[in-house]
Amino acid sequence: MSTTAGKDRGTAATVSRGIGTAMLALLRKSWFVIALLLLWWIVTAAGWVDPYKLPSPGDVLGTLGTLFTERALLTDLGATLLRLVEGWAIGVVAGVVLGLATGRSRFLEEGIRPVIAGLQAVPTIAFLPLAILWFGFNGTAVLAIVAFGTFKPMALATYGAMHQISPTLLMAGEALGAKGFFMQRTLIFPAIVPSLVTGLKMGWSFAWRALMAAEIVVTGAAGLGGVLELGREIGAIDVVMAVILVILVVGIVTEQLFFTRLERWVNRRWGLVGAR
Amino acid sequence: MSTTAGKDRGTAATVSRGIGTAMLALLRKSWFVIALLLLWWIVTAAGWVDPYKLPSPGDVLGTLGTLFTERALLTDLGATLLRLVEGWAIGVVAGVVLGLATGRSRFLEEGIRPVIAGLQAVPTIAFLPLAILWFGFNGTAVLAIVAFGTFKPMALATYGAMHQISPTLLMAGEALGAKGFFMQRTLIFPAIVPSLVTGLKMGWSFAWRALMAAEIVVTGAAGLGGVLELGREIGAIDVVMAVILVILVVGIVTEQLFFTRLERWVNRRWGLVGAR
Amino acid sequence: MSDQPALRVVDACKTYERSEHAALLPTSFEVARGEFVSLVGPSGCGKSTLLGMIAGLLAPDSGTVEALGKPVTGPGEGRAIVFQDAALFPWLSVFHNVEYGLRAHKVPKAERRERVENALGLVRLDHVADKHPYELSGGMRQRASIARALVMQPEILLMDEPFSALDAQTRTILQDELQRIWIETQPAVVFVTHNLIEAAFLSDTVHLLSSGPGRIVKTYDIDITRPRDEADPALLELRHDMLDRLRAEVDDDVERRAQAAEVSAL
Amino acid sequence: MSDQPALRVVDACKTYERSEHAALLPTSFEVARGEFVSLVGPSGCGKSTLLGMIAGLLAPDSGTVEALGKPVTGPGEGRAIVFQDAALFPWLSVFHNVEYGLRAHKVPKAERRERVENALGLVRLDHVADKHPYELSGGMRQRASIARALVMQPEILLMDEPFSALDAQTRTILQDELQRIWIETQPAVVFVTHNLIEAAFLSDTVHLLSSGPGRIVKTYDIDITRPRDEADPALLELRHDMLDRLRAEVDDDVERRAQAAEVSAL
Amino acid sequence: GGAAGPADSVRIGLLLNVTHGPALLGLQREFADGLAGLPVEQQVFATGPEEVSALLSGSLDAGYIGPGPYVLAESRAPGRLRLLAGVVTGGQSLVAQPGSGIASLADLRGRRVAVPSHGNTQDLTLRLLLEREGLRADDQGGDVEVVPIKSAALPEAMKQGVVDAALAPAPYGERLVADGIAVPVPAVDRQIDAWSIPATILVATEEFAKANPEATRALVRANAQAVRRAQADRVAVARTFNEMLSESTGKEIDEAVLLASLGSMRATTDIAPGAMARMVRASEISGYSGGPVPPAALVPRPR
Ligand SMILES: Nc1ncnc2c1ncn2[C@@H]1O[C@H](COP(=O)(O)OP(=O)(O)OP(=O)(O)O)[C@@H](O)[C@H]1O
Ligand SMILES: Nc1ncnc2c1ncn2[C@@H]1O[C@H](COP(=O)(O)OP(=O)(O)OP(=O)(O)O)[C@@H](O)[C@H]1O
Ligand SMILES: [Mg+2]
Ligand SMILES: [Mg+2]
Repeated sequence: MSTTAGKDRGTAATVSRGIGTAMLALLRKSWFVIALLLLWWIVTAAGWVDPYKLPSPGDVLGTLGTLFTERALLTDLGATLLRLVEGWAIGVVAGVVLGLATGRSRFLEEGIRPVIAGLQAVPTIAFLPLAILWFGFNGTAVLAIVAFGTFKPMALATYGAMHQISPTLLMAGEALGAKGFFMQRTLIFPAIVPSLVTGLKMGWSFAWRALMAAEIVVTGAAGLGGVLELGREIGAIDVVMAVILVILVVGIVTEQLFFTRLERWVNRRWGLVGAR
Repeated sequence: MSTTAGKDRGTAATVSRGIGTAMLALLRKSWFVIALLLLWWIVTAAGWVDPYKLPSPGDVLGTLGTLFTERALLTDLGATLLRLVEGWAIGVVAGVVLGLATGRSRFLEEGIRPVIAGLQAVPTIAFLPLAILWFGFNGTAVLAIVAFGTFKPMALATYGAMHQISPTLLMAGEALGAKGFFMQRTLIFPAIVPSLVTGLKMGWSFAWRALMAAEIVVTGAAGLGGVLELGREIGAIDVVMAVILVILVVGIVTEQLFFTRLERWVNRRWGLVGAR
Repeated sequence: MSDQPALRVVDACKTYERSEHAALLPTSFEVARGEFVSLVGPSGCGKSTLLGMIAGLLAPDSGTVEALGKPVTGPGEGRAIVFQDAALFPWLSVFHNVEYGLRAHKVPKAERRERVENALGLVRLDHVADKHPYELSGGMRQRASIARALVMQPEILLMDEPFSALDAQTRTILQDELQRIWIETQPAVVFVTHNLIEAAFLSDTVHLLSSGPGRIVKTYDIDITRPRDEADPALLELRHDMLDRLRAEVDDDVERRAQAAEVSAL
Repeated sequence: MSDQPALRVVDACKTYERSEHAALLPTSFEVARGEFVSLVGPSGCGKSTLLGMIAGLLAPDSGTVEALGKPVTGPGEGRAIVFQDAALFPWLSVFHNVEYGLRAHKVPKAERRERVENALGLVRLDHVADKHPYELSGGMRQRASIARALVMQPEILLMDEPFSALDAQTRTILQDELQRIWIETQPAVVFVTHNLIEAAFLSDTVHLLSSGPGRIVKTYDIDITRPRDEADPALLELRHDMLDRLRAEVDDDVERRAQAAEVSAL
Repeated sequence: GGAAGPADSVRIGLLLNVTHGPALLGLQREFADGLAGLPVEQQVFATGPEEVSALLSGSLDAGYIGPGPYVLAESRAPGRLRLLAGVVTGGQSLVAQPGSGIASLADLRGRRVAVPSHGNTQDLTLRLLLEREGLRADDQGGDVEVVPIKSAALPEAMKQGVVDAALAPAPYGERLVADGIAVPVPAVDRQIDAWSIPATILVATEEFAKANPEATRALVRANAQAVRRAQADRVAVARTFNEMLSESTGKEIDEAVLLASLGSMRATTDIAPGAMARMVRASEISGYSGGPVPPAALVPRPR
């Protein structure tokens, strides 16, 4: 078989081999999950643990179904996600704008940055009682906490990113005549985008944490945290595990699919990988 | 004045000039804090805001004093810190050991890592209801949450660090005859130490967050979170702000002083900075 | 006006903030219009510092830098600079990279297009205009960087070790290209390099600087006709001369440092 | 046994996993005991791959590598390697870096101490034994790396572009040092470099490899007496020869690639 | 509702306790068609303090709460709330671990006692009880540990032995007893009855009451009707409670248990003289008080 001809004729075979390889890779990556699930199933099926402490996988799935059909868990999920995205978006915009606006002035940055870094050393959830006293025992307080929890790491990421811009790149821009807002818009901002993507992910992670913690406390409004807390209060471990499962899926889907893709795209576009 | 002589004789002057410069630098870095405090003071002194929503700085300081003298806030602080350090240490050791033990086997790592990464996508606090149902409504559940919250990022940091070891360094070790546990102990572990320090900080930050969130819910045992929650329940915003102040100080002291120093020391020792 | 030099540097010197030693001792030289001048010298002797002052990116502590008869106060149109690592904007295509300076100067779109295309043609990169920097080889990146400078139609072109990150083969090719472009467009050039053959091959004049803090210790005028051949024995001879001189400089410096180290070790 | 060569490479070849092209075509050569052999060739032609197989860090796809009469199956005592970036362990002092291999081989402490001190003396680093790598200059780091290899008393010393990260001056000094050390300790050496003068200056034999996938296309035997002088015209002559040959290789390759690119662009 | 000025709805808060029975009934009938033309929105809270923070932050217009949180709110933000009427008196009871030997107040020394949350009515009542016996809570340097545990989590906490006793709002105490998890302490219950401390009162924000006098009067009237109906028809209260409970937790409490607990309380719009002052006293000895409570705040001001 000549190489060139082989390349053309081999396509179908390559694809099917590709699928086989992908399956194998998936199996190789999921053996531990499978083993864990099996163990869980065996342990509960054999009755070695009190179902009150660990319900069977089947029970949890059943409960999950019930929650979706009878308790409108979708509403809770929707409320949680909406709050998360809203709070996160507010925090991201506020953090980046503050960072960009004050990061080029040494005076402003040196004054503001330590305050934000200090606040970041405090778990955002510690501000929840304050938020509740200010905004009331409701979703607004939770939203404020999520936005604040995102704002801090985003502002810090923006400052950090601005310091990491290659000085040669800045000099190149200056030498070409860029200055002021043109410089900010066409050089500073694009230059920090890759670091910001990492920051976005970070911010999301903190937002998610702040939100869950807040929802567990502020159980009045709809939200996954409230259902989780309810499950605990009524001693329904199957409800707790079902909700954790939902959170797990949401977490993996957003972090792995959305952020990893965004990061990959930006890194490729900015030439951070794939440079030959 | 000749340069050499000047160097000797100039010491006293240099020192006092050094102090002056340091003071100036401090002022330059704290103008924003000072401005914020002033604003707070003016706004409350002028009566522009309801003291129920924002007490004056003086009130907060007074409450802080009362809390320390009358409510034994030191006990709460001690309990929180002990729990934090304990849980964090357990999580760090568990995470690093798991990472080291499974990180050199592609099979083990590819199976285990996605599970931990998946769990990391779930806010640790979501496991609190589970921990309470398993360990009871007490400090053990909180400790478990803190340890678990630290374990995940530490294991991931260890995996990540092991992939970043320079292949040449590994080759150099192999070519010199290192293998097995000797290699693990004298090459792999020291090589990942700098990344682990960053991981430690990360882990601490997550541990701190998990702890505060858990303490706010599990208010039975002594702890800052409980006091915070008490303040909210009785509508005492001055108590809430006083506790936040304490958390702020603890956070800054540990993160800035301890971790920054550790990081600086390791980076210097490992030649990551200061290389000429 | 035309008999003014392109550049006149008079006693320019620089000590960086928080640095104990001067980066550059007072240095003077002139560059005639269309002249190709190289600066060579040991690492850290202040070549980039000097170039930065000429570019207007750094202010000299004292002394003056005049470009085309006017004192330099900041980066300006008459001067363009090419850096060692190309310093292309990674998020822009080659076309938009080259266009950047024109946009900053609010050149109308149609004119921008034409000038960018011309510049890309000059460095033979027309075919990759839409690619991003990461898709280019090191040599192509450096050419794009040169195009980004040339599109500004500079009367003075400043280049800081533009070829030193490239492998030997690519470097040789780009040296030939640069010679060709320079002959075509005739800007005055200040060229910093560590490669003595390169300096000798390209330049009308080579200034050799001493170990840092730097100053010009020797000047070579090279009047071999162009286009030149890198294997010309006269060039190799010249290189040998410069190398000896440079070694002496470095040895002096090493000796000085060793003595200083001994003193501080006591 | 003594008339066996130090190294015998027979038809060793390698294609990396997930790579379309071979990294190295079947290659054969021998290195006599105490011989200094250099490998030169365009970037990516497989020099490091070849050295890795000799070191026992990589297994050849087919063909064999024999060292001191025994087939190579892994990194072994008789062979030591020095990398381009020194690859010192940053957390260990120079002394402990050099000692590392001895500890891995469970050499008793007293003997370790003596051998390390000898090795440090050989590369003239006695005075910085307690320093950490970050406190050393590039040249000193490379010397420490050489000491770390020499302390194993290798009969075969493998060096992969050991000086290419250094500035020209330091490089020249270390070339002289290496020549001296080699004359003193007489290991067989396989030396990879891009610097043709360096190869000519140091070697008994230079193998020139083709553009990747590599194979040996020309072998030069250099019998200029030692110690040699870098400025020896015979060496420059040799360099010129090699350069021409190399350029031809690269041009061939460029042409091949250009054609491939055109085909794939259609 | 709205910040200032006439509202376009009335947002009423309540807790899911049977002591809030009149509210539960009222929401089904008396409030169902709105108050003075304004639609009613209900919001259920887990604890009184949470409801108070909602009232004070303006996200609630009126609420059924215990007198404890109300008194604390008046001590920190005087004049922000208005006491409209009484709702239920009684309805809290002390229960203990079986075999813990707790039969009287004195036996609480050195023990852990659960209350629903810091600063709520049960917490404050417990302080009064302890004071009477010469005991003090741990946060005041005494040796009775007061542990806040939400009512829903109480069975679990009792089973695990986290606490030795609990002062619980109805029906949670009775339920523990019925489930065999705890035993009653009648001596203490009698003392609580003697003080006739209200379990539930009706309050509105001053802002709402001022801007919406008609709706406020309608609320007071509707409440009085609901209170009468609750007192007359315990079965209706029990069923309505179970409906709401099952809606939010999927579980119900045995109706017999509910009826028994309803027997321990009285629905009335009256507030016993001195009862509110007792709560003020409790807020002071607990150290929760933020300042003096204006005497006017202790009597209902329905208009
Ligand atoms: N931004 C800076 N701040 C402080 N010192 C600097 C700065 N830039 C350069 N220096 C110092 O000034 C001296 C001259 O530096 P410069 O970069 O001009 O040297 P160079 O001749 O370009 O060296 P090389 O050949 O290595 O590029 C050096 O000692 C360097 O350490
Ligand atoms: N680990 C690897 N996996 C896949 N391909 C590799 C790997 N290492 C090297 N290659 C490829 O094998 C070929 C030969 O690489 P090698 O490093 O041996 O070249 P080299 O001659 O040492 O080049 P250089 O002079 O740049 O060091 C190259 O095409 C390279 O891209
Ligand atoms: Mg430079
Ligand atoms: Mg190589």
